[in-house]
Amino acid sequence: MTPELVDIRPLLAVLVSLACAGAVFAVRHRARWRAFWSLAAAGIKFALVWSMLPGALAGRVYVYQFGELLPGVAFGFRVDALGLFFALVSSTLWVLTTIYALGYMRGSHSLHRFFGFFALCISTTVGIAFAENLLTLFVFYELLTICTYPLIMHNEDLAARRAARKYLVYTLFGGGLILAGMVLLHSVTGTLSLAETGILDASVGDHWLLAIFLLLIAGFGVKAALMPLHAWLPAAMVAPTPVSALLHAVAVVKAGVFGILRTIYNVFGIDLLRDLGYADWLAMLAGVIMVVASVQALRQKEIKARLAWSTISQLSYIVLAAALLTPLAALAAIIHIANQAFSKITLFFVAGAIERGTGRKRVDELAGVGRLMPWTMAAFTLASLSFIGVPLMAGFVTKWYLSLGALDAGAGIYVAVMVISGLLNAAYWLPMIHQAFFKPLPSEPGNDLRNRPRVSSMMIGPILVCAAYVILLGAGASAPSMPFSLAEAAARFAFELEVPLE
Amino acid sequence: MTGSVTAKYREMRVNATDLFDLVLLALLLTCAIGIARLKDLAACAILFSAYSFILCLVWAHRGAPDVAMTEAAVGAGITTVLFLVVISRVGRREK
Amino acid sequence: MIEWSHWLPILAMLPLVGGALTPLLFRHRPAAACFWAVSVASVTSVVAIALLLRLVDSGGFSYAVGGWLPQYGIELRMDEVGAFAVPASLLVLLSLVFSRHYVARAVDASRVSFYYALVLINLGGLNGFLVTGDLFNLFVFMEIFSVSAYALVATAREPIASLAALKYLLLGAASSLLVLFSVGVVFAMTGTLNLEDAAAALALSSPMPAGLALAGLATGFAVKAALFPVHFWLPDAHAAAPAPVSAVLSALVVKAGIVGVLRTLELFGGAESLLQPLLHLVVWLGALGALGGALMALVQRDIKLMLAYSTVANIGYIFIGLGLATASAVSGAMVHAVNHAVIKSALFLAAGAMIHRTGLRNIDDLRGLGRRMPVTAFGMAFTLIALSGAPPMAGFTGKWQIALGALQAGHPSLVAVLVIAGIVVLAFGIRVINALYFRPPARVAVASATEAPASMWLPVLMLTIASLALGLAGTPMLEFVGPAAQSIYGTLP
Amino acid sequence: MNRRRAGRILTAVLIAALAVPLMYGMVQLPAPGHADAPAHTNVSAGYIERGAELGGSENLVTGVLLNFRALDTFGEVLVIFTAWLAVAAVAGTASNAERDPVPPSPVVDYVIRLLGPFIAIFALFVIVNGHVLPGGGFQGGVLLGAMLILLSLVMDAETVARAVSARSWIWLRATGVLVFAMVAVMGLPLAGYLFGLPDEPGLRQVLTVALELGIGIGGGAVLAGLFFAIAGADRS
Repeated sequence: MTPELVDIRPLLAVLVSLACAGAVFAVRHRARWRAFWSLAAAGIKFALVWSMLPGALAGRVYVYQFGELLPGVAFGFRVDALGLFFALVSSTLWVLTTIYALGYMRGSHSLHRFFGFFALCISTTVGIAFAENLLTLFVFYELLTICTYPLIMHNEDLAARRAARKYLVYTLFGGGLILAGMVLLHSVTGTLSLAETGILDASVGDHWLLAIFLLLIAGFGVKAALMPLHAWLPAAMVAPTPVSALLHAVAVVKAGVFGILRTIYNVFGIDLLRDLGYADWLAMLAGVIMVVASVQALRQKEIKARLAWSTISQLSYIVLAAALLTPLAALAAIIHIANQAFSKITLFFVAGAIERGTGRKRVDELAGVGRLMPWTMAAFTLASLSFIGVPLMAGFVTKWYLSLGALDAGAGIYVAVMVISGLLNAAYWLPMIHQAFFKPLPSEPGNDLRNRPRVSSMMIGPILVCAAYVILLGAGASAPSMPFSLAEAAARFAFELEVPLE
Repeated sequence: MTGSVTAKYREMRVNATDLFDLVLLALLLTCAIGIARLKDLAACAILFSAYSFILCLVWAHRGAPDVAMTEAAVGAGITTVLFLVVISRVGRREK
Repeated sequence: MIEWSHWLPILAMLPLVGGALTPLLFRHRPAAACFWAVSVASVTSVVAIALLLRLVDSGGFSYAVGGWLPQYGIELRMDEVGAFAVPASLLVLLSLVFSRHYVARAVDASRVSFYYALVLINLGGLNGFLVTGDLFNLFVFMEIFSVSAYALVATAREPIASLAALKYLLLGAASSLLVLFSVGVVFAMTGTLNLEDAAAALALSSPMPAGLALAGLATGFAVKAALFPVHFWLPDAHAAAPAPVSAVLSALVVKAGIVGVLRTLELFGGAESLLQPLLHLVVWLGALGALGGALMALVQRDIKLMLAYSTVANIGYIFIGLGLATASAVSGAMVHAVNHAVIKSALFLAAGAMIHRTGLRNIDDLRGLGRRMPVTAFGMAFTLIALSGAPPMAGFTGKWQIALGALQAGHPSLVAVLVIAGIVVLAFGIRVINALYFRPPARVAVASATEAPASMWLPVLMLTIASLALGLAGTPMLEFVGPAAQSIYGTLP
Repeated sequence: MNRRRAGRILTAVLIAALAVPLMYGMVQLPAPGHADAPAHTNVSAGYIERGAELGGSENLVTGVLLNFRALDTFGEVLVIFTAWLAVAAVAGTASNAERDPVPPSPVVDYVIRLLGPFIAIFALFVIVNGHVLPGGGFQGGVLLGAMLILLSLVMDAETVARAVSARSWIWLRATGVLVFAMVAVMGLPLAGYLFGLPDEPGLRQVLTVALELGIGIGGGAVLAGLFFAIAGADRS
């Protein structure tokens, strides 16, 4: 039994950004106050979430309940290892993204709306992470959909409206699937709790189990950009860069992946899924997506589109790892939430900085940018190396444990798939780096990049911190008190193991 | 002997009562069909008044004088006047 | 010290007499008439709440009107269905507050007192309808709220309003006749008009005339409730009426039709073989209504017409719940009736405030209003999302329970219907939100609009908050209606 | 033309389809007039047996209407009043200009003027004697209303409407509701229940007559009001 402690910190962590959103809406056009509130809330939330880490590592579980939303289904928070890990990632990245956004968004319109909904998004993301049961999770999950909508819509032009509509259609459809799955689940089990290692059992009947599995996985799969439900993600790149960061790293896709992990580890449970064999199909799908999305990324000419397809490919790593149903693969799945997030956010930040600094958006326009923005491009290099899977980088850790997990599961084929994917990754990241550093700046008349606007240090700073963290996650993964140990705890819980992995 | 005659007489009387009702109901039906078919609104109103009056007879015959009175006053009286007033304002023919 | 139960007839009498007095006392003083109506509605609400507390405290109770015992006299009773009088009174109260400025523009000054009188009488009719335990009395109160509703639709100045009211009147009168006829049949079969006695007698009676009465009552009340194939009067009437009236109609008057159906089901609860086919029919008609209403709402350009069609959809949900006849589905349907009432009146009032300020009712014309009328627009956006059934807002509880009931009854396809309809509702909700917040103003009236007066935005805001609070209070509400939901169908599973 | 014909046939078929089950159901009902039909044995028997005594009026119908089922009657009175409210709230704004152009013939004129007072007296008789003989407030009220309407046909709706001030008209129309409500409330101290009539025969008689009068006057005024509203003579 894990000791459960009633603690108000989970609630506070959610409320901080909610209050921040309220304050941001209240101060309206006073930029200084807006910045102050955003940063203060980000800092407080960061502190709150990290303060729960030692306790969680010591095996404590913090809970906070409001009461019942439906008979037998409470509305409450429960901070277990997996949830805290996700919350750590998103609250840490919120600090960085806020700083970056303050720089990037300067001079844009409707900023109070932007920062207000930004804060709301983080609030709901932490709510998703800490949700005690599937219904609470769903509440925040749908709120996240709604709160992201104004952000994607931010530019208010035709492209933005199209992208936002696409996003909504997909995610609402996904939400509907989850809702239907939840109703089924509740009607056969009478509970929606996420505190157990599986609330379903084989007595429920095969067709019900299959229906629940399909509904939940497909429903969460929409936000997790599981092909063929991914089309909203490349479309949504029209949004401002901080929003892309939010979508791809901090909140949205991660919420979808988190939902899939919850479905696998907490709703079905490892043992049941292994008996049913559904996970094999999911793994196969993930393997296919991994390669297809990488090929697609290779074909993209715009930087952000390439990044978007890369996200789709990277997310399928997590899904694959989770679907392999071995402890080490589970560890890979969980740890990759952080690894992918930090690497991808670095890339998006860099793409945004390049756009701001030089106005360039396309892959073939990168020539010479490395000389103009050396620090930025160095960070870009680090992050892409991480994706390729170079040792000492964050991405390598994932691939290492994923390979071990795949071999454990007797599915060596996925190691091969991973290698192919890694090669493809190399094929689309390396040329960009090559262009940026080794090609001379084209000298176009009338477009002298040497007199370009200076990129604000509020954008460069977060980029460098993120890049540093990519190395830290890779090189110092197993240092004590790092999130890594938390991920390990989460994996141990899912497999009901007492001893450390490895 | 007398008993059976009384019974027979009674039966006949019941039959006569029923017959009276049947005639009234037939008249009612005729009026209703007429109202549905006529195009002259004023004629409709008058026929409606007749309908109400027949219904009033049915009530009275069935032993409900209160209802009969109401039917006579409201159905045959007031409603007809109101219909006629409205018709005088909007024209007689159905379009 | 007056006996508690005396307040039960007063619940209906107060607004009825108060309404009748309004044109007498305040014919040429609209503001005073409004104040009077609001006061009467407030006192009625207090009475209703007190009765509810009493009900929660010590169970249902009844009142013998005139001191005559039930079979001879009329029995009023307070039960879980009658408790709907609380939201009814409160919603009418808020609509009356809202009316203060709205009616000044939408209704002729000389008729404003009539308007308030009709609203109060409507409330009295609703309250009486909810608490009566007598079949004929049910019909009488139905006539009161129906006749006042027809008139209220017609008070709007737009020319379409009188046509819509006429349509409503014709359908309504036909359905009333059907109900009256069936009441007569029930009386002929049982010799009593008391609902409980009649139910006991009907359980033993021969199927054919009982089936006739059941069909008549169900059809009659279904027309009042705007169930799918007989819903076509609703969109026009609800869209054409003055906005506060639309709120009352959509929130309460159609719900009274549903209460009528509930009473019918209670009446025939013992006659299982009759009820079963009807319930099946109701489920599928409800499903068609839910989908059709939602889709029709999606293609509307007029905001009030859109809301009116969404009422058809929600009535569909409620009928699905009633027809499924499992405890959770029926309690879900009952809770959804209340929750939808709150949400829909918030929406109609918000739409009314927008129309009042801009004179525009086309969704595309309302572009950019979000910045001009922040509170109203927020209320509308929030309740639109609540309407779709997103947790933890009020629309969710009922739909969830109905979906659970559908699974228990072995109809998984109904879950799909509910989910799809919910998504469609959210889709048109988003369309409105888009127009309000993410598009530049297209009309001068919008660009120069300002926030509605407090008498308008305050009710909207209160209802918005209520639409969240009721969602969070889902469990106590379900527990409250639970016993009633279980007992309505007698012996059914 | 063809479509219209098809529509008519369809309507006829629909009506027939509705009528058949209705009739079949009606036939299955316990026959009216049979002594053992539930309609006669259950509540009605009680009314007939002790209704006159308990209800306090020799005319059973009045007893049932004003005493046993007073709430229903109150509701109906209110429906009538609401009907006038409805018409007054809706009709008549635009139609003030038009007047009935054709005056009735002198014979009609004379007869109606002559009949007027008699109708009024008869109406009063019907109202006041409602608790003994068939009749009562509703029937008498209709007679009163009919008189007013007939008079306004020969005089001019406006003239009749002006006989009483607009304010008083409204009070008259509400008489039924108000008197009924007052009697209902008086039931609380007198009989212990709302809508109760006291056991003391004299007092009960007085209250019954008051109720009948209220209903009659209110009903008559409402009917006249409906007519005035339609004829455009309602001054608002």
